[in-house]
Amino acid sequence: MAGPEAEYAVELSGITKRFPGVVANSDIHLAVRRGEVHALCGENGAGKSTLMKILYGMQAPDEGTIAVNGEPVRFRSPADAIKAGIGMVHQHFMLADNLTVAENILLGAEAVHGIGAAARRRIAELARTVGLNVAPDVLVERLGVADRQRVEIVKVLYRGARTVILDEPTAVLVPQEVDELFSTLRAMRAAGYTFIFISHKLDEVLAIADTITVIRRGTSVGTADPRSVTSRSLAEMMVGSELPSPETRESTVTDREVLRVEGLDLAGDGGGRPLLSGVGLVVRAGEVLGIAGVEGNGQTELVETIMGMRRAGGGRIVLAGKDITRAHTLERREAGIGYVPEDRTRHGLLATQPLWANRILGYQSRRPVARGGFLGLLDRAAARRDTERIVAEFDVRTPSVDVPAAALSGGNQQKLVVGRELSGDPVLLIASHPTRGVDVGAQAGIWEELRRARARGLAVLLISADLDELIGLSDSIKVMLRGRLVADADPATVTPEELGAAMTGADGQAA
Amino acid sequence: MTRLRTILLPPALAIVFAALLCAVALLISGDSPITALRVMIGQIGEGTTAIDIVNSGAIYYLAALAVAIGFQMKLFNIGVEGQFRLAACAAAIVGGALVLPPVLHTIVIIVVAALVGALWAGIAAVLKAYRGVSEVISTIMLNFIATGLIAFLIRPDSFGVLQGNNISTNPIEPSGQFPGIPFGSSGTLFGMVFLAAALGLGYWFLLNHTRFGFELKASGESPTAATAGGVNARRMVIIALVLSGAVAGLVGLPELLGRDVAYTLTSPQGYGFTGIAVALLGRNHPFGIALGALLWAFLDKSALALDNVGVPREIVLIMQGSVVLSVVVAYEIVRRYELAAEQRRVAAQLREPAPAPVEVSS
Amino acid sequence: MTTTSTPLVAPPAAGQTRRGLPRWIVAAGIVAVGIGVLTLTTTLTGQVQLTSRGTTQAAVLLLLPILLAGLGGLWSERSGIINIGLEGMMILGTWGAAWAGYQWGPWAAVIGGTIFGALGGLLHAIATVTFNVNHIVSGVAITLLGMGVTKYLSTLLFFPVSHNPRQSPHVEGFQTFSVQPLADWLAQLESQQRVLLSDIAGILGGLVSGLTPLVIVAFALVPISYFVLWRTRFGLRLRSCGENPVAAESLGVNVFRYKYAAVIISGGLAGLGGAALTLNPGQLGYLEGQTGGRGYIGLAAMIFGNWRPGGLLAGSALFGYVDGVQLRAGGEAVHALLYGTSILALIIAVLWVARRRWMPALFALGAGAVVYGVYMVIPEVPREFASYAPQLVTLLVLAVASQRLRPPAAIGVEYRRGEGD
Amino acid sequence: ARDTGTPQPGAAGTGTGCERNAAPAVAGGAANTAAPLPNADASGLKVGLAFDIGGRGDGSFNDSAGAGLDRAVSELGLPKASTKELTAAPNESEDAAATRLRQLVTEGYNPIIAVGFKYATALETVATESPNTQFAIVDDSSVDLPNVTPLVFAEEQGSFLVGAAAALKTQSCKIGFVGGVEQPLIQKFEAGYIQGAKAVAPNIQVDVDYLTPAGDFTGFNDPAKGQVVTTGQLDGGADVIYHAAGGSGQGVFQAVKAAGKSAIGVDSDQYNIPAYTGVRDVIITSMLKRVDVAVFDYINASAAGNLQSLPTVFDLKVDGVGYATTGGKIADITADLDAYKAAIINGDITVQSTPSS
Ligand SMILES: Nc1ncnc2c1ncn2[C@@H]1O[C@H](COP(=O)(O)OP(=O)(O)OP(=O)(O)O)[C@@H](O)[C@H]1O
Ligand SMILES: Nc1ncnc2c1ncn2[C@@H]1O[C@H](COP(=O)(O)OP(=O)(O)OP(=O)(O)O)[C@@H](O)[C@H]1O
Ligand SMILES: [Mg+2]
Ligand SMILES: [Mg+2]
Repeated sequence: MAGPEAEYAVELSGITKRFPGVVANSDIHLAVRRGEVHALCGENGAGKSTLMKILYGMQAPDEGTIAVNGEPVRFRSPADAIKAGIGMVHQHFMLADNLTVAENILLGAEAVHGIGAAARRRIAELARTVGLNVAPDVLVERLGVADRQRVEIVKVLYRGARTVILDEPTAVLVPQEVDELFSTLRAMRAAGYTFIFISHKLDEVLAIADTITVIRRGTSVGTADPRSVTSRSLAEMMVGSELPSPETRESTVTDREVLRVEGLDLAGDGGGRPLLSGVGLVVRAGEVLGIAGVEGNGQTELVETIMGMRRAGGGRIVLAGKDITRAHTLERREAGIGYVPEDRTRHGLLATQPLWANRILGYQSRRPVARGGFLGLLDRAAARRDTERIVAEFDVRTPSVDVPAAALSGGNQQKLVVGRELSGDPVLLIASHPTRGVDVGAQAGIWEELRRARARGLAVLLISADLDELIGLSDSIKVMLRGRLVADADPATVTPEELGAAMTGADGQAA
Repeated sequence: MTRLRTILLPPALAIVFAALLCAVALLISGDSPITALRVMIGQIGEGTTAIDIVNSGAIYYLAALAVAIGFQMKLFNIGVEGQFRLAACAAAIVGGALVLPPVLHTIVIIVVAALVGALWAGIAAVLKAYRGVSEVISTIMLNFIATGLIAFLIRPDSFGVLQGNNISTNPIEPSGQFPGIPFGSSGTLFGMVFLAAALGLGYWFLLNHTRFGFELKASGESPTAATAGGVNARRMVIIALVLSGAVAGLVGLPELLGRDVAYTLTSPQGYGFTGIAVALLGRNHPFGIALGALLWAFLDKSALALDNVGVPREIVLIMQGSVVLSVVVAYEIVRRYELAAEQRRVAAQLREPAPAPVEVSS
Repeated sequence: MTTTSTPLVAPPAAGQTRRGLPRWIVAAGIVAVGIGVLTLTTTLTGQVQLTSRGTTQAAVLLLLPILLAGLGGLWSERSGIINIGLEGMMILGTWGAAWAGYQWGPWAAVIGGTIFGALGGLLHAIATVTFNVNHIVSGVAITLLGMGVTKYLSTLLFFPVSHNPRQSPHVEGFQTFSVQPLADWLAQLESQQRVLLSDIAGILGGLVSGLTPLVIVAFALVPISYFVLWRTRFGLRLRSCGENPVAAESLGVNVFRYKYAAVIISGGLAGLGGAALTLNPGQLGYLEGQTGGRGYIGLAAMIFGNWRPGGLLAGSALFGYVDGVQLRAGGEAVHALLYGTSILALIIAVLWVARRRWMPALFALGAGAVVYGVYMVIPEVPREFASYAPQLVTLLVLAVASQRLRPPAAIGVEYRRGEGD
Repeated sequence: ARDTGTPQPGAAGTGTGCERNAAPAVAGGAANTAAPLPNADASGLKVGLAFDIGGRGDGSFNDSAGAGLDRAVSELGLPKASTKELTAAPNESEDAAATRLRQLVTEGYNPIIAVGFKYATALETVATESPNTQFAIVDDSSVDLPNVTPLVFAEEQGSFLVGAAAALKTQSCKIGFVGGVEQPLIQKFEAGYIQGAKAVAPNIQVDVDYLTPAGDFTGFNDPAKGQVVTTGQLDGGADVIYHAAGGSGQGVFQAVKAAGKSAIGVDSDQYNIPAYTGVRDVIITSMLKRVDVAVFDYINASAAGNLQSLPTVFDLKVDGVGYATTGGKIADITADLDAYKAAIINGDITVQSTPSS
């Protein structure tokens, strides 16, 4: 990959990209030096992903130019960008579940080393460098998030990319995994790779970046030197407001039990390892119980079992004194459970339906959005009104409540879901990663709402991969590993590192 | 205004395009497209054609409604064909055997038809919900099996009666028939046309104003989100298919109760497949389906008129196929065009105030 | 930080593969069980037609168009495009084959059918890939167009020669041949009336005699499709478009091109299925309506086979076989098949029990008992139902075996370039 | 399997097991058919013809009806321009059939001939509306109106004769019948065929199969099924196969040709159909259903204003049904067949129109 030694690996200037109704990028400038880790910061919807997709040839800019190694280029498709030595790890995994690891990596790059033994050798080599420890014939659907992330990176490297775009690669990783990733990045930087790194976690940005470019509302507002800025000033640059913190103030925990789970078991698919075994916990009114765990250790299943989306193999679930183990999801919701799912697009929203219709989801049998009765009449006017209330109270940025949910940015979608789930006075809120992928401003808003509801006596079961958030919001924390609750932690004293160690079983417990 | 244009422009474009295509085909085979067009338009005023179009339209409407109910949930009920035929046959047998006072007799026949249709679809529903059998396969198979079952039912030693070279069920007494509205020499409008319209209205209301409709659409749009929202996916599959089958069961009734009075070997077939095309043409919308059904019926009758003047009537099939295809293509083209227009508009708006990027550096 | 501890289970070996036997052993097992059940049924019911050479030959003849249409469905759906228009493409294929075959002989018919089917596929690709038309809409429209266009063309081109607007002039088919001396040896073995041996000889004998090149081509296309789709770069890219087109695009795969290729090949295969209908022994050429819904059956066979070539072969073989039995030997043989089906249900129940899946086991057992009950109660299956025995058996097998079907993940999904996230 | 397809000893020997009765002795030998009406002048008529599905060129009864019309044009002075032919579409509803008939009425055609029993209901409606127009309907006698003339055939009588021919020709004493769709009309063919065969050889075996049950009309259009069914019958030892399966018949002929056995065609003289040239050497005879005769006679009677002269059934006596001899394959047995024919005409033999089983 020897090219003329220009100072900048890539240089984007005057990039403008318009979507119907929005200008995603407007006259953006970005210059990335060879061999640096260049961070890109900005609130949700600022236009980071769009800019990167343009650099990667997935979208064509309306205006502006791109130069790679000082040479002006025009990318018509990712194939062109790949040829120019650019690789991208996307914000959302770009993996085909039903193809094997090797197939996912080889796809589109069959010409590099063929599809035979040579290719496998090369994959094995690269897998070692990024710490990917799975057989190449395994279907990707069987991998956990961290491994998927690694497969994504191997994919990029396999194509011989020298400039690698990482769009929010750490959103789903625990601190240890982030550290591992960073050491890989540093080693590769030393070997001459260039990285463009996007993250909402500003301390991470400060830890890894050599240069930071900040984007606000689609334009680049400037660059910052990570050695001289603090995360606070960086956040202010991004959103023009103060950096929030998830600290809980005084405890509001009461002794009234809201949720009691006893000995919950859940069998694995096709008779595999049990997904949950003997899980027991209690959440009281006014309490936030945090569950820490690396993804794939049963948190999702725990939540879905409590919600009735999966049928427990054994054990009991009691809500406010009432046994709901056999109840349907809707009955559980009617009994007062609110649910912020981990994946809002899969479990929280109807993408093509307007916001007000999304307000009805999960509440289709209850006032104010439904009149009930034999026919189960809905009250569309009331649904619209209540959606407007949520939009106002939770600061959902939308032109109206009639736009489809898909038209909202991720953060705004999340605010809508949280607002909906806090409607109708729930007694228990199950919140999975409530601020994942949400920018700092929106994050603060969601935290504030959670605290307020807690003060009113709401019990919260919180699952989060963001350990600062978990520690900051929870009144107590349990650690989940391979379908069991293996440890308790006190949020007042525990550090993210300790928690991370317990989550991976690296604190001496694990085999 | 834009909205109206987005809705009406595509079908208009499509019909023009399909007509052009057919004109070319006609020219190749040496016929005059002008004559064809004149005959097609002219037929409406002749004989019973206008009424026949509405009557057939009502039948297609029912079939398309049945298909659309499934589509709302992304369920593809190819089985409307078998459901309607079996239901019509069973309803004719029951209706012909019963002696009941007028209105009651008719109601019993309608209920039987709906039940049989629902039952037949219910087999596919149960297999889908409990055994994971794709409804596409099961309904295809059930269509064939329904044919066998009908043949069995109307055997002269079962419920059939020999009528010359035909086999027929016992005719339904006038008390069981659904009275139509006679228009003298222009024909008789089936009474069931109004029932079909009422069902369309019911479908629209159910879909947009009730919990059931909401859950149906939600399951169709995102089964995962629906489940998380407390919708019982398995139950919805069953209800949607059974309901679709019940409506399908009514498809044969306008003719049975309004004209034919008995089910015979030569009773019409193929309405189920027409229903699929019409539902898609009408974008599963109750009003759109109505227009689609009328258009389809109009084209169908055109085949007769064209044959009468010696123009090859295969043109009608080509026209139907190309209308279906070009309507959807036209919607896409118009969508893209408006997207581009919107983008230009936004760009123009933004160029005026020209926001200066803030330079911040630290 | 306190640790409440429950002993930890050993970590799962990362990336352990799903336990189970290699696929080919499973396939061989299924075939063995099938033959075993048939032999048993033949022996116990005396219905010799169940395992005769003629029945196998008939099955081959009947499954051919279904298999080819199913392969067409496979190619298209693996790339993410639903193809309900197979019937229409098949109709185009019958016409194209007759038209070319009438003028230039059977091989030209094969090519003509393929090309005409591929044209239908091209139309489907234009509609679904370029214009994002709902795949089902386009499929339905293509079936209508197929019927209309062939009628139109027949009147225009065949009528002057055949004096029949619904039929082509006589199209010369392929000469049939047998694999000798194997065929004769098997025939001899079959006639020795030995339990099991004669049955197997009958079944195999049908597979090696009365063949046409088209049969060879069609059967060869099964492993070829497998090889191309699963073992080559082209196939990998094509399948990736059906699993996650956005990911494929992000890796520089030209999704449009692959989808186009897949759907055109799909149409070609369906057209070849049409050619099989025109050229099979027993056909004189094109006859309006001769596809009789076989395109839809092909689609069903493909779903039955879980979107895999081997499964598809099994699905169409099951269909062709039962159809052959009912056509050749009628209601009594179908009656005997009921008996075989109940044995099969019992075997499936045992398999479920071995996997400790009680509900499906119970279901299979129940279904088996019902079928056996029917077998005992009625002396013969009425002709009306016997005619649809293939459909009944397919439905029954699906209901009892209840496989977990896995369609390509992005099937039927509209795909627009550059709009993924 | 333990059966190899070759006829097994004991089942039916080669000819030896087949005991044949002598042909009935009838005075006069060959049958004397009814005297035809003299040709009338039809130049003043406007004749409309509504075909069943398939229309002209179907090589079957539509074609035959067309031939009747053509003969009227050439022999009765009916101007070609005063005739009109319309054709039904598959799966159409009753109102389409009615519309077709009405179109003819509106344009002043009189008489109007509907081909196929599927027109019965529509015809009843239209004929009631237009009492001044004369109608005829082929294959149906259920419409009881003064202005409707049924043109029905004794298919069972013709089938009797070809059944007798099959029994006379079989070597294995086993013959086959392949019906397209199991419906009453086709069952008439079956009934006559079996009766005719048994009349010749009482212990003959007749293998009867239908391709599809009633209501599934694909059976008339599926040569692949016709081939498989026929091969099954041939493998079972049958050596003469009679089909009444419409377009599926080509599959029957192909199978018979591949096995080197004999076949019997239906409706028209299928030996002469262009599409069947390649297989015609196996067609020993065809059961003729003279729709052309009926149509011609009807037009002739209309022109003469003497509809009463038409027979209630077109049977052997009026040459409404018969058998073909083209190809000369049954030259040796025509004497026997004619004896049976005479016996039927005399009333010595009554042919059943429904299968006895
Ligand atoms: N395909 C698209 N169609 C329409 N609008 C789009 C599209 N892609 C992006 N946008 C809009 O462009 C803007 C920028 O989106 P982008 O994804 O680049 O933001 P981002 O900075 O990556 O945000 P986040 O931090 O949440 O990932 C948003 O307002 C978004 O709604
Ligand atoms: N087809 C589309 N039409 C309209 N808007 C779209 C479309 N596709 C994507 N978008 C918008 O583009 C934006 C970028 O999508 P993306 O999923 O990256 O959002 P995001 O803000 O980055 O959310 P998250 O942080 O959860 O990933 C979103 O705001 C989404 O609403
Ligand atoms: Mg982004
Ligand atoms: Mg038989």
